[in-house]
Amino acid sequence: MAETHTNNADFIAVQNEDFCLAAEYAKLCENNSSDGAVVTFTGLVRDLNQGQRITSLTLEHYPAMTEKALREIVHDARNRWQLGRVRVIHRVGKLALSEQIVFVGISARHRGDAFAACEFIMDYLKTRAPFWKKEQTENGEHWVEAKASDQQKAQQWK
Amino acid sequence: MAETHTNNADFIAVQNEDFCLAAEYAKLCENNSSDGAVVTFTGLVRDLNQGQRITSLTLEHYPAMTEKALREIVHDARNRWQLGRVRVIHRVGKLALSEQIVFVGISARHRGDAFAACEFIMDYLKTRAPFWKKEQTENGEHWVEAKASDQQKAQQWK
Amino acid sequence: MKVLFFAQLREVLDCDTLVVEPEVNTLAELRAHLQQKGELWQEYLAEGKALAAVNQTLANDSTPLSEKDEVAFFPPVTGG
Amino acid sequence: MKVLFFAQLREVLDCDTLVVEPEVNTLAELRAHLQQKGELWQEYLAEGKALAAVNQTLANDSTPLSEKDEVAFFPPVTGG
Repeated sequence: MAETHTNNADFIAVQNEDFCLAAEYAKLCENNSSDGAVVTFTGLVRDLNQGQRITSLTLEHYPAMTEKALREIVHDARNRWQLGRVRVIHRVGKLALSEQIVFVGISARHRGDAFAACEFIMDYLKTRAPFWKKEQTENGEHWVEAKASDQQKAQQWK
Repeated sequence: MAETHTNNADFIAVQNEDFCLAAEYAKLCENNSSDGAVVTFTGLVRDLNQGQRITSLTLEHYPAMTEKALREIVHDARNRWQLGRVRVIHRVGKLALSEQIVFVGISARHRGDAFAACEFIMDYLKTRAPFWKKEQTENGEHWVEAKASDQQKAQQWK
Repeated sequence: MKVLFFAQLREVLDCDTLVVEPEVNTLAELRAHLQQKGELWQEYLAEGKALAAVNQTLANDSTPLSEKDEVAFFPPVTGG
Repeated sequence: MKVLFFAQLREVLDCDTLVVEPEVNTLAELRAHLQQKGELWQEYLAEGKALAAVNQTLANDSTPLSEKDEVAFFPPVTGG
């Protein structure tokens, strides 16, 4: 597990281990009476993707680049919105059905900033952070294809 | 505490007691391998509102109407987006600094639906659900004034 | 007809529930009727200042009323 | 110059790291140079098919290259 603090309020991790939403939420809230809004996103391994039944998936990444890419995305988000704390965790390795893949948690004074930044970070992560999914199905395994809809979502933030 | 299930996948509660994010998240996820995205919003009592230092607040509501109003808002959200499970909890009574006020949690197949519905429910709740906040400050207490920005946010969904 | 008041309205008018049987057909008429009760009622029940619900659903001035309805007046909501 | 390949590209080209010293000044030139290695390289390194990063930052064909750079080629990303 590798951790990087881009500033006191940011936490970015790329790791094999699972994460705990309650612990992440506690870190967003504790001794933080100035933020009235906390938004979290959790991405999980779902059973069906593009019509195929998934049994598990394997996440590969480019270790030297992943944290740097995530850090840049968080930095971008901070330039756009007034944010309190930001926590991003992305898992790599083999993940079973329903396992947690990714977490983005944001605290902010106001909810609009927290919602926008959380969705922005996910949209950018999906198109700019060097992770690749290989899905295992009953009929063998295959690399997941990038979705045009993810490109479009990311472009809407321009 | 009053609970209402508008359908198997909805949970709506208006209550004095605190809630636990981890428990809510577990209920959004358990035996739910079809949803790949979970978005949660938590609203907390912040120390500063419209320039005044807050020590606590009291939430009054219209008991016969609150759950009905929340149910209608969730129903609206379900008509707009493809959602899995929806959980909404709003507390009433006296709340100290940093206490949790409101929770909205959504699971969905895709993250776009979960983000949009979660923010929509909060924006509508802020303008349509009969809750009123009275803030206690060092200089006495006062009713919170409705914000024009909340009206504008709700109107943007039309 | 039962009329309820909440939050600041309840405090200012010093009234949480009123049972009235006025000859009114719409929310606008009930509002006007209640506004005759005094200066504070006149001011605080004004449209735009007080929201209203009929049978626990947000209503507007043209909403029809009948005897058994529960009507509520309250300030713009501030939950969440 | 170190060149890395990830995911499907690594598998198809059967290559995860390459150390090369070509006479190239831009990413476009490196791409063209590597595409000469064979049909699969030609196909899978095509612009639009493979993304590239120079020193761990997303790059485009006009990005300048120097000897000490770390270059990576990979398919469009699919994390999250």
